[in-house]
Amino acid sequence: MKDIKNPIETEKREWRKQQTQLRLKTWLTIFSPISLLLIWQFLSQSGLIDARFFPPPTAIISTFIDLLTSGELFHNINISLFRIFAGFLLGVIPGIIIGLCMGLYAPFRHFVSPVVMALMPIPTLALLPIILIIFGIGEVSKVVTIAGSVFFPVVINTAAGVISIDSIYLDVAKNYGASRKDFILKIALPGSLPVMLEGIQMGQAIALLTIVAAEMMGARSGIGYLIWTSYSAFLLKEMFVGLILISFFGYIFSLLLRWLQRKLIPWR
Amino acid sequence: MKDIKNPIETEKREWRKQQTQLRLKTWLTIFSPISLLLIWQFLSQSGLIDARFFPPPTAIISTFIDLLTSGELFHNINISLFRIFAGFLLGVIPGIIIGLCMGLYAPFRHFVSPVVMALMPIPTLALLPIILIIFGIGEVSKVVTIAGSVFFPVVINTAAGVISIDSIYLDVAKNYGASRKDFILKIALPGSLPVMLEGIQMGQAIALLTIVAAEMMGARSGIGYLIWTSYSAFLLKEMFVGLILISFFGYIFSLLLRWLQRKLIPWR
Amino acid sequence: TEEEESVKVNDEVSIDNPSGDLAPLSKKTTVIIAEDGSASGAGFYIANEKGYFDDYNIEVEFVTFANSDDMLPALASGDVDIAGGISSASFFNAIAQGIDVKIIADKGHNEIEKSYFTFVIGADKQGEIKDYSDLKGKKVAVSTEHAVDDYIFHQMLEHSGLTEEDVEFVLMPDFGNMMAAIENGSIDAALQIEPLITQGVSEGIHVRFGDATDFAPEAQIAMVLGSPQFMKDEQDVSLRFMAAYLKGVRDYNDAFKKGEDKDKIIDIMTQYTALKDASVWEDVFVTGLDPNGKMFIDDIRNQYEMYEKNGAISGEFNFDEAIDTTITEKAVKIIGEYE
Amino acid sequence: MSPNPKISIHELTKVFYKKKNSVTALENISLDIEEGEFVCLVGPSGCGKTTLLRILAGLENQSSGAFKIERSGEDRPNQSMVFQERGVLPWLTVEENVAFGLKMRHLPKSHVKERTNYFLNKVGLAKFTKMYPKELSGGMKQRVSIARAFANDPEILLMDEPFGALDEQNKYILQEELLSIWSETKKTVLFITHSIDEALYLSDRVLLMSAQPGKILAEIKIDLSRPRKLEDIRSNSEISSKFLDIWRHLQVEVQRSRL
Amino acid sequence: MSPNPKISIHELTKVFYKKKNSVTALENISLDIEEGEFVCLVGPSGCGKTTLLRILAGLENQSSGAFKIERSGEDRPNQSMVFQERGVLPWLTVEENVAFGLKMRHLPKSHVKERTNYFLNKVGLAKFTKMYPKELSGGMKQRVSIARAFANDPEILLMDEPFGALDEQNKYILQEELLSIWSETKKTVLFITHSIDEALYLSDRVLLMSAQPGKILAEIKIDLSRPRKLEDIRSNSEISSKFLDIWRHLQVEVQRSRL
Ligand SMILES: Nc1ncnc2c1ncn2[C@@H]1O[C@H](COP(=O)(O)OP(=O)(O)OP(=O)(O)O)[C@@H](O)[C@H]1O
Ligand SMILES: Nc1ncnc2c1ncn2[C@@H]1O[C@H](COP(=O)(O)OP(=O)(O)OP(=O)(O)O)[C@@H](O)[C@H]1O
Ligand SMILES: [Mg+2]
Ligand SMILES: [Mg+2]
Repeated sequence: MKDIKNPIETEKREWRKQQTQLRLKTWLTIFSPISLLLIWQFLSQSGLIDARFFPPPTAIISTFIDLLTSGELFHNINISLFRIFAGFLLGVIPGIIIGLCMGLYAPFRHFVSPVVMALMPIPTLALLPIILIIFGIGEVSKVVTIAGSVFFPVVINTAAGVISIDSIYLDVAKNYGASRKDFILKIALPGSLPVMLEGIQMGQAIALLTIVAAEMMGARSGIGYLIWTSYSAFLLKEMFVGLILISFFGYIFSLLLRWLQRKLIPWR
Repeated sequence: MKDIKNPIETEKREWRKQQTQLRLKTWLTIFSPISLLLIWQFLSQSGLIDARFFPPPTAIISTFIDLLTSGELFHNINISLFRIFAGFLLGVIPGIIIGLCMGLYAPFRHFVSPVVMALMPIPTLALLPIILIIFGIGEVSKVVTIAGSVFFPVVINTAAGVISIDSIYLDVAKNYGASRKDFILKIALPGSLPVMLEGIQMGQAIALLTIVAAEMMGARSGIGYLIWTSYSAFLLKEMFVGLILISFFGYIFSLLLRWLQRKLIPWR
Repeated sequence: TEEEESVKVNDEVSIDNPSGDLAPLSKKTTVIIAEDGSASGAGFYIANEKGYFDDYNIEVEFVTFANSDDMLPALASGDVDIAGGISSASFFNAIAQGIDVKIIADKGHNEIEKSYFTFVIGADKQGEIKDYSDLKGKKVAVSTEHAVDDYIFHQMLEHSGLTEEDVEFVLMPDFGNMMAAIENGSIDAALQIEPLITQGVSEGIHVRFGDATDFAPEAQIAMVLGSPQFMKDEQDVSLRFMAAYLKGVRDYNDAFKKGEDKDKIIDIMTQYTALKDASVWEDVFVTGLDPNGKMFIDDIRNQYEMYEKNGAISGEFNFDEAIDTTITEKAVKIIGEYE
Repeated sequence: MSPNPKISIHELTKVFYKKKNSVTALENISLDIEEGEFVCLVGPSGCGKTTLLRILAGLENQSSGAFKIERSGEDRPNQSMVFQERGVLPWLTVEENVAFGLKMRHLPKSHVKERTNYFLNKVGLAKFTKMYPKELSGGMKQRVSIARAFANDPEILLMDEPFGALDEQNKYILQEELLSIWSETKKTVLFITHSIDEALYLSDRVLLMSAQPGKILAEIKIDLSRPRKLEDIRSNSEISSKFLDIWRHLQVEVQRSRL
Repeated sequence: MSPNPKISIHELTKVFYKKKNSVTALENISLDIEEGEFVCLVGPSGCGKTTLLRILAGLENQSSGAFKIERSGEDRPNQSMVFQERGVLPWLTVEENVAFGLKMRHLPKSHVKERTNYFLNKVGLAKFTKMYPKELSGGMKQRVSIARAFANDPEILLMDEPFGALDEQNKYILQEELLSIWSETKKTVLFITHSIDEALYLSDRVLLMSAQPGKILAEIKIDLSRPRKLEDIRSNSEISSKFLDIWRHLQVEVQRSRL
């Protein structure tokens, strides 16, 4: 038979233990990439991995600083961010509109979905020449490349979101005499928002994955351009700077989207 | 005041009306891609779009038949399917294992997830050189390219799936004295399966999107190879045959996965 | 033909003009040049930096493509006016499909014993591979199939007495990938290009293996291509463009062959290409660029015939129509022969 | 029966037809409900109670027969329904949920505001106006649902087991509140429940339904004075015998539907 | 009280502590339950009933105090819990769910099979063995949960509002079934409910809990003979007064917890 005294003290101690564990986990999260970098540094400097192909992190950082101070990097980042944002918006907005229409009008859905399903698996890389023919070599074609790959997850998730709205909410709307417009604005849009935002999140990830492909044609700047021209010229430090930038922006964007999610669906 | 007689007849008529509508929708689904192809054919033949870049569907089909009868196509399809399957498995299996570990062991999750998050946004295309350095130019590197891009959605969804298991099921397992092994096999694995399968579905889509990139290094065959060499040689009809094949296999794979889903989660 | 004559070209020369020859265009005209970031665009870069285009009131804009095949649709649609490309089946196929692109001037050939585009072997393979015939059973990476790379590869095979079956041809569209593949032993040799050759040598990854001029002394590697509109309808511009380009090429030759003003030229090259290290430029075997824009047309024809023989050409066309050097010749006449 | 009942249902039949297989959910339901009456519908699971309510609410079409809801002549909606717990829209705040019906009718803002606040006060949610449903307990969600229906000021109120998922103590508190609002507004209410105690406590009349196909088996008048107290009901032997009456009826029906 | 009760709880206290803010859920609960007794725990929402059960089930640790479950010496688990509706594992069939506890103990296959079938028959699910929970009604799911707990043959059974979400008719059928299995197996049961009627119908003893912090306020012995019939209970005036007794107690507690 166990017997413990002083209930509040016991729980306080328990709670403190948990707090320590929580803090430990936060430390692990910070420690993990740092330790990885340290191992990389060690392996690269000691020659256990080929430093020509995997330059040590310190060398990459110094290249990063060089590029930064020369101002070149800012220009590349700016232009790529513009392309990503523009492409993202150009993919997301029609995605939401068409997705809502697909969710709301069954005949439209049946008409459009086979086309969407057929186009979805086609790799962006393979579409570059066609995009180039239609949109030329300017900014438009880069933005379209990104938009095209963002579009599919958004349209599919938006339609799925509308369809997945619990039928009881449709009954509520009908019972309280919602007009078509009210139904779309008050039921379909908010009801599909959580699933739609998952699609947008996926679209954001894909936008980043596509930037290198988008900047393979007719570009003179951008992070994707930096990555592949650096690699073509075997400037691996510069290439790694580009990769790290992509990864960094991936992190920033996912934070932004999570913030947006909290703002847009406070009721979750 | 409305007054209708013969209840069963009324409902039968209503039901027949619905059946007709359903059949109409099926027709729409078939009609939509066909009408698109007809429009394309018309535009291309009438010169409203440039037939040099968008050869009419009939020309593509005849090229398709030529390639098919020459046997060349079968070889390309076989090799690509092998790469896709192998890469898919090589991405999915570690994805599930690491995802389960992440879901089950919080410290492991905290250690691994920043690395996963940092690597995820890096485009496959940019990783080709690194894969090449590590895995050479053989089949392995193509399979690894695909595996690498399949891995991320699977690992993230599996971990999310485990975490999202309703805590009441954990209580049930604990209350009935489940051992660690039993817990993993009877609770964690089946409980995370629905979310995990969504990740696998996403992985399948990504595997197809990656085949062109994968077959850009040292390949001499495959659908991806067909697409970009056809394009490089300006043989656009052959390129379109490749694109249509990709789209076709995308459809087949998603059917396969939906079948698998029904088999694996009959309880949904 | 009649049509050509109907285009009025202002080709009066006056020493008072800013260029010392042709009059500047009355309206500022932008010429878009497609590049793949290679050093063979030196003529464009130098002409731009030295103001030769400015003299004619031409403004140039560079756009970069991953490779020269991607440029063809842009060139055909008139999105770009000038491209630097290699001869390839795709180029001839495009022409056969009605994309009327012209080959107009030299943009790269190997200098004897100083090839910028030649074979390298792994640094650790030097003992094993001493002669071309030692490539028997080896893996050799080539960046394209049915293009000049392939052609040079076949010339090498012929020279060494090997057949296609003797050597394993590895298609590797990216030159950077070849470095990685040689380093990890995936391949034994590669048809590599400068400045990656020099870089790889200095990093101990590969070594030069003979010289491409051993077996293909007169191979035409890269060419300046013109869009149909640019060559036909805008001859005022294209003539001036070519004159400026050739001036740039001549400065380049002055620098690398005669050592005149070399620092300035290398400075320009570091600005425009990915190779930012000026000292490495002293070591690279630079691209040969003919100061009069002359090409090895017979060699281009040989290449075409090889692609056709290998079944890579689909459709019919007249080879001679693909080549149009009249503007180049006219420009040389105006600015004078190079000595 | 008065010559002009508020709700009159005449030989209403509902058949669900699916590929050769037809289920008769309701059969020849005839029924009159007076203005201001509180009627409870009790019956075994699956007997068609929800189906009847959904037909009255216009969410489903009857297969034959007819019904009529007498209009008072004022500009008010025919009916409003109180759904089970899930009927509160999760993406609207408490306030927006209660105002939902009024906003759908595009009434002037000030009017919406006023009525919303009035009923929020009535159900004791004035302090929670800006909260989302996820932050509310089950009982509070049902309060929102009830306030929404009453705020809409319909001719009649339809309630489908609104307190089914609540615990007994909370259920009692909400029942009291419901009766208090009802006695103030004098609305006609048709209320579905599984709980005989609830029916006895709330209604003027209990309608007993048979198992599939749903018919009205019997009706029992509850003429206890109002306001009622649970104590009175539990200690009243007449009510006890009515309870057992209904209980036995249902037992028979439940047994029948299980065979 | 016998000198060796089956469950003995001694001054059990549970505090939930979170960053400066501590909630005392249970305070000095002392309690003995005899072998074979059926005890119901009734109290206002949030008074700590679930918390007490979870501590006994080993799912939560007490902050102070102790409890003991007397072992019979045989190889059987200490306790099994019947959770609310969601406690059935959705990815296992009816059969696998019932066998879950036995399989976790790695008992021989034939034994598992036999006990599973026995209890599936007992709760009338023999025809549904291969079905998944999604295909079952709420009542059938609770049957699975009860069969699982009994099949596990534990020293004591802990039940947390197992019938809370069911409609009254189904609830009554399950209560009958539960009593029948209980009278056969003579297990010791600690049963949580919100329903006074349920407590009166099922238990030997009703424990009344106070609102937060949860203490045991009173206990009421129900010495009706078994098997009981609902009719007897409803018409028995002594039981009616016990109902009102408990009702008033709870009213006070509910009011107190709302202030
Ligand atoms: N949309 C539908 N399609 C086919 N059958 C239906 C449909 N809706 C209801 N039914 C059937 O009609 C009958 C009555 O259903 P209803 O939901 O009205 O019962 P209920 O009395 O409300 O039951 P409960 O008390 O369980 O809510 C049931 O047999 C049900 O299976
Ligand atoms: N994990 C926890 N963390 C913090 N507080 C908790 C936790 N679990 C329960 N509580 C608090 O303890 C008190 C008792 O909760 P408990 O769930 O035991 O109540 P209950 O009697 O079962 O209520 P109900 O009848 O609504 O199920 C409540 O005030 C609750 O907020
Ligand atoms: Mg119902
Ligand atoms: Mg509880």
